[in-house]
Amino acid sequence: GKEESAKTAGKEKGLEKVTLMLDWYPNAVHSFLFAAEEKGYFKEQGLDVQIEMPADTNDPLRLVAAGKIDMAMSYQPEVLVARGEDIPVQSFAAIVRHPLNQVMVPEDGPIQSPKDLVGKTVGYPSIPLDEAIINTMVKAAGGDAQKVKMVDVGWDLIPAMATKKTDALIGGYINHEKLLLDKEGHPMRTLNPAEYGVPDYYELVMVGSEKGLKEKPEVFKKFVAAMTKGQEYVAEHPEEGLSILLKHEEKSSPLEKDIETKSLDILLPLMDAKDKPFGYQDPQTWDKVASWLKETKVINQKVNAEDAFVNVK
Amino acid sequence: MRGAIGLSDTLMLSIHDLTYAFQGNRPIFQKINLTVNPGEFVSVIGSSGSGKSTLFKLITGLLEPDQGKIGINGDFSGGRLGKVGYMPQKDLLLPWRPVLDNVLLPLEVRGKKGNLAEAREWLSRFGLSDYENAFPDELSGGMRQRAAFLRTMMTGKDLLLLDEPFGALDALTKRKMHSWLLGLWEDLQKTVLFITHDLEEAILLSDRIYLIGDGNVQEWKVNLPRPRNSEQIYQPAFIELRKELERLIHHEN
Amino acid sequence: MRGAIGLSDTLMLSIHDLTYAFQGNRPIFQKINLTVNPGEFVSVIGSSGSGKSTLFKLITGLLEPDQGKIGINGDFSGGRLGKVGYMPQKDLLLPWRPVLDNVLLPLEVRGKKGNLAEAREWLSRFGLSDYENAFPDELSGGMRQRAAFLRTMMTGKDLLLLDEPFGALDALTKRKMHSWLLGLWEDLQKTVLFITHDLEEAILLSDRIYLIGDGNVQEWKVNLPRPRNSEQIYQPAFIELRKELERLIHHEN
Amino acid sequence: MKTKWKKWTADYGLFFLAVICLISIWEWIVLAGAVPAFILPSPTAIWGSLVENRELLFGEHLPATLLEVLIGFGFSLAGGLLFGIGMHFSRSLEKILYPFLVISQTVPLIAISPIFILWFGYTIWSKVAVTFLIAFFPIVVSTYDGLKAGGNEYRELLRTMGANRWMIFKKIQVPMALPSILSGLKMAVVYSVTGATIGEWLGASEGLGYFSRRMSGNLQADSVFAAIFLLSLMGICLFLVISFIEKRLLKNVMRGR
Amino acid sequence: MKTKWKKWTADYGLFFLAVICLISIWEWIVLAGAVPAFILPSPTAIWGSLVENRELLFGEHLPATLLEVLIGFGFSLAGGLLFGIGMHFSRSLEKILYPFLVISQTVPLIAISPIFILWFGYTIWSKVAVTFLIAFFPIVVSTYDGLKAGGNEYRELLRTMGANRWMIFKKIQVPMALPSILSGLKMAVVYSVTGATIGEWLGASEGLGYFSRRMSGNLQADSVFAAIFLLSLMGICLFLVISFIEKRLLKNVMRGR
Ligand SMILES: Nc1ncnc2c1ncn2[C@@H]1O[C@H](COP(=O)(O)OP(=O)(O)OP(=O)(O)O)[C@@H](O)[C@H]1O
Ligand SMILES: Nc1ncnc2c1ncn2[C@@H]1O[C@H](COP(=O)(O)OP(=O)(O)OP(=O)(O)O)[C@@H](O)[C@H]1O
Ligand SMILES: [Mg+2]
Ligand SMILES: [Mg+2]
Repeated sequence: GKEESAKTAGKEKGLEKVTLMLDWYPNAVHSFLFAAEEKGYFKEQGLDVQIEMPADTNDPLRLVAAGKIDMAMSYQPEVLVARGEDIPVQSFAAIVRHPLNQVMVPEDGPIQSPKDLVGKTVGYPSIPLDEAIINTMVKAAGGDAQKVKMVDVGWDLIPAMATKKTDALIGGYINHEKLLLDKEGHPMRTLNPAEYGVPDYYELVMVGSEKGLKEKPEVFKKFVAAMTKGQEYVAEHPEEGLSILLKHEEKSSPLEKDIETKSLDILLPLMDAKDKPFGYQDPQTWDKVASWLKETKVINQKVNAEDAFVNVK
Repeated sequence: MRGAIGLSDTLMLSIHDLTYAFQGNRPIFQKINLTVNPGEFVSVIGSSGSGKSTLFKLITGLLEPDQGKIGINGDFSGGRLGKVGYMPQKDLLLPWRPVLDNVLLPLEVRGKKGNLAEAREWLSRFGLSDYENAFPDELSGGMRQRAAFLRTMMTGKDLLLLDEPFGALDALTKRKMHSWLLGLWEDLQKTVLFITHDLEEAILLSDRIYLIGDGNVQEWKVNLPRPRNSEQIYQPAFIELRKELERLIHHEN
Repeated sequence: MRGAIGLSDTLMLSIHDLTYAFQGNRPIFQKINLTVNPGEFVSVIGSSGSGKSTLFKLITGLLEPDQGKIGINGDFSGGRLGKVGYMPQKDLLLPWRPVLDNVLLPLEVRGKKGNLAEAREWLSRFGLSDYENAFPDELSGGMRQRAAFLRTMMTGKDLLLLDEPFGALDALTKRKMHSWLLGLWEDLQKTVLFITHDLEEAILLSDRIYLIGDGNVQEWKVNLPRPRNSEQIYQPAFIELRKELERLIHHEN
Repeated sequence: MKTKWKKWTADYGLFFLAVICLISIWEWIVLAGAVPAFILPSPTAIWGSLVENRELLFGEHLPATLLEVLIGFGFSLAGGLLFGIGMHFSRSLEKILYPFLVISQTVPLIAISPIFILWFGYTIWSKVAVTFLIAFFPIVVSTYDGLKAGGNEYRELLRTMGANRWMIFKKIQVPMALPSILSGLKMAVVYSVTGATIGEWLGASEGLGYFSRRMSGNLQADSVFAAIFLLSLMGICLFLVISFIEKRLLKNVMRGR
Repeated sequence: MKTKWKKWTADYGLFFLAVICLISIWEWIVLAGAVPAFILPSPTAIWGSLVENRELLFGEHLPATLLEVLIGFGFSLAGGLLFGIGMHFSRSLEKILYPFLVISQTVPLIAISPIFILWFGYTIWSKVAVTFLIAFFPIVVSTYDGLKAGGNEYRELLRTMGANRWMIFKKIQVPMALPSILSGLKMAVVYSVTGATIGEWLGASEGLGYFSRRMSGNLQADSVFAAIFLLSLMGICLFLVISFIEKRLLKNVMRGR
């Protein structure tokens, strides 16, 4: 029903159709998108945005590159990895400007610093990037990274921690997994990679294909303008912003209000670009992240950080 | 007589120098010759395992001869499948079809709509009218064989190969079938090749008898005038014939 | 005579006032009585569909009577399954077993190791020694029936129920089996209840004959002295008996 | 009347007893805290979520999934029978197809999910395609194997009647293959439910699979299990439908076997 | 000698022709850019990755997955036969078990994966459990249906010989059910590969499923497809093994059917 009405609406008013694939299912971090849609900011810009959900966190990048969808949400390091594999994508806006993916350990446990991970098991979803983060953090804290035991926990991060199959966890978000674990009675302490030698990277970025960005820059410009207005609205009225999201999701799969509220509380400061406009990307950050990924051999040497992003104005 | 009932003079079945062996076994037939005239009733007898059923499978075209030729109605060339009516030794009624549908099978196979009234008429002549909707597993052995015989009749072919059609019939029904066949079969304009173990039956019904054994065939003419009737079996002449045939068989082996 | 060969005087089989009907059909038997003494050879004849095979299924215990009692060896109480040797009308050889294994089946079922040498000896007596490793679908109809008969022998039971054991045998083999049975069977100390369609066979082999028809049975004593031999069928006295029996059957129907 | 009731009790009484026992034990285990409720919620919690989300579940997600299942099963049935019969008739086709069939089953769907999206987009057809991919395999195998199984003597008889391959196929082989085919269909209809669920994970905006995945991400185990309950119920009902058809169709075919 | 070669060509020639055609078309499509190489890599790229990673793939991941598949299939075989036979012998057991069987197939694995982790941890047993869950269903259904199919008259004959249920089962029903059971086994062995792959996604440190997921996370489509290639090859080989056993076992059983 929803899709159809959007389509017919698009036809009626001669709006430009744009498909956007989220990084994961809709949650608090996407409030600005739903606000922009609900408040008509997209329409104002002549856009009809259709929002899709991916099967797998890697799908959005590939489908954008293949031209199947126009834009996607992904992760800064992932964009660089993709470019290393000759997947022609570029980031055009930074959404969450700091790592959400942090190491979690039980609050009442003995682990205080990455150094204490030595000899312990760390659960992770088998992504090389997570390995690199742990390595860098342990090394920066003065431990022997070789002696950390990494255990692949598949797609079930929470049960791995909650049932004490591992001592620590990487791959979970402070605005989701941590909140859920807290709620289930497993309070977690978090160790921020940015404090232990990992560059302060952008967790979530907006991605388009090189071709799309070159051929239709105005569409992306309009989109950024609309999403900026959406984010402004959410920042000013967090409660209303959230309720737009909740109401939207109510129709298919209701979200838990208290979790999402806390999540948005955590997110809003991390999304704030301060004196720069929302979505602005700092070339220096891209450079640092790229060199760190090269150092840790997550990506090969030929990746060029400047080509990986554009700031659409 | 044949001319009178409208049958041509071409041989209905002719087998020339037929040789056949199952893979890896010694030959069952070695250069045998056998003919059947139109309108004739010919019996085949022989000890168990001598190859009677195999001969029938060769004639129907289910098996191909290693050497020699088999001709139906003078035609030696083409395939023989579908040219004769064949009643196998096992009844092979389809277990999932009621009797009536089993009997109509040959018509179905040729894509014809079965004439229900006619089929019912035949069923009652075969003493099966109460069972047209019964399934084969609800029939007695004799009923099954009658149904299989009727199915062969329904193929409408001129040459019928019957592999022990009356083997499982009780004495009375068998006698009735004999009388029925004798009384009716010239009207039917059928030619019959008939396997039996019952010497009496063979003599009573046949114009000629082929004895199969050790890869050879031997012909034996039945010198009894037609029309015959089933009471004849008690006549001394008949008993004499039977003794003679029995002696011949003993001698063969 | 019976005492001499060590058989007791209890009735081997006794059937009292047996009534049976297949569900929804009219009764096949109505209060019939039937007895078989130890060492006796009794034939059962009757038209097709009269219930001969059904009677056997009742005796073996595959079916239970609606009314009346059936006793094996004086025992009316317990189940009858496994108490008699039964040869069904269809051969029912297991298609995936070679002949030898089929014949050894009754021993296997009772958990005994088969005596191979003995089984082979029997196979050769039945003319099957060349086929012990052949599969049923490689046998002729007559061979299959012999194998099934042998399988029944191997049950080792005193009372054998044979449903047309010689039905598919050729004249010669049948004659041999008759001679063999007549010459040997008193030594075997077996009691036989025997279904056949062949009146000659029934007279030649039996002490008594039961005629089944219309839900009733009728007993007929064979007044021929033993030992008998298969040449007797041509004797006038025998032919007279046969005619008499035939008249009785006709009268029945 | 009374005997019917008795038969029913004999047939299903034990099942319901088992279910009640199981549910009680389950409830007790969760209440006692032996298994965390966010991993395995208690039956009462599941029931609660079912009632709470009834409009969403029954009004939107259940019909969506059922539609995918039915269309997917329909295609599987047609495709499976076609392939099975084709492979039976043509030895070359069999040699060509069988490896691809096996490949189609061993390729992890999640790895090729972008291909599905690329080809079918976010329409119902991507879900139908996944359902087809999963459900048609048992139908092909059981049709092919069923047709192989049999009736040599009957076939010969029909050949002597002048029957062509098609006639023999229709009159002998199909009836003899039916038990095997229906056995395959029973599996396939269950797999169709699985297929639709997986298909919804690859990209959907409605359906019980979508709902359960969303709720699973939110750690709302009771809602996840409410959806699973409905999926299972759907599977059982469809299975029973095929079983019923099986009973009707095989009534005569199973005679004398 | 010559006829053997001829037979082989007739049997597999077409298959190889089809494969070569398909691979050529595939290569051409990717080279022409009709499908991006990061979604569907070209056959040569897959081959390259296979050669490049050969030590890892053949030395570590393939044996790991194969072990899981074999253990899982072993359990499925034992469990499937046991359940199938049990259900055949006991009507109550059938009524109790069948619904649970169907439930076990319709429950989305992703939703209950935490339970597996809870019970089995990250050991090989969690993968074996998933494999079992997926592969035992076709074995149960085909065993149960196969045992139902038949041999009434043979059974009666054995009963008159005084055979008990067990004897009849062993001597008549097992041989008659074999074709159906083997049909189920062929499906099950293929599903075992799928099961092990999915099991590895729940958390593993080796195996082709693990490798493919990891490479997918790294956006290395060619390596993903190299692993898939090996998984399919494993499925086909195991399938052929069962087919071969089937041929041997059924040689006599199929007589006269
Ligand atoms: N399962 C069954 N259900 C219903 N009726 C049956 C069933 N089996 C046999 N009948 C019927 O019972 C009657 C007796 O059958 P039975 O097989 O005992 O005959 P028979 O005397 O052995 O005949 P034949 O000499 O032809 O073998 C027949 O009319 C048959 O149709
Ligand atoms: N498929 C087969 N493979 C090998 N040998 C076979 C096959 N079919 C039959 N035979 C053999 O061929 C011979 C002749 O068999 P056939 O069935 O023709 O005999 P028959 O004369 O009809 O006997 P009966 O009167 O007992 O029916 C037998 O020795 C039999 O073992
Ligand atoms: Mg024969
Ligand atoms: Mg009978």
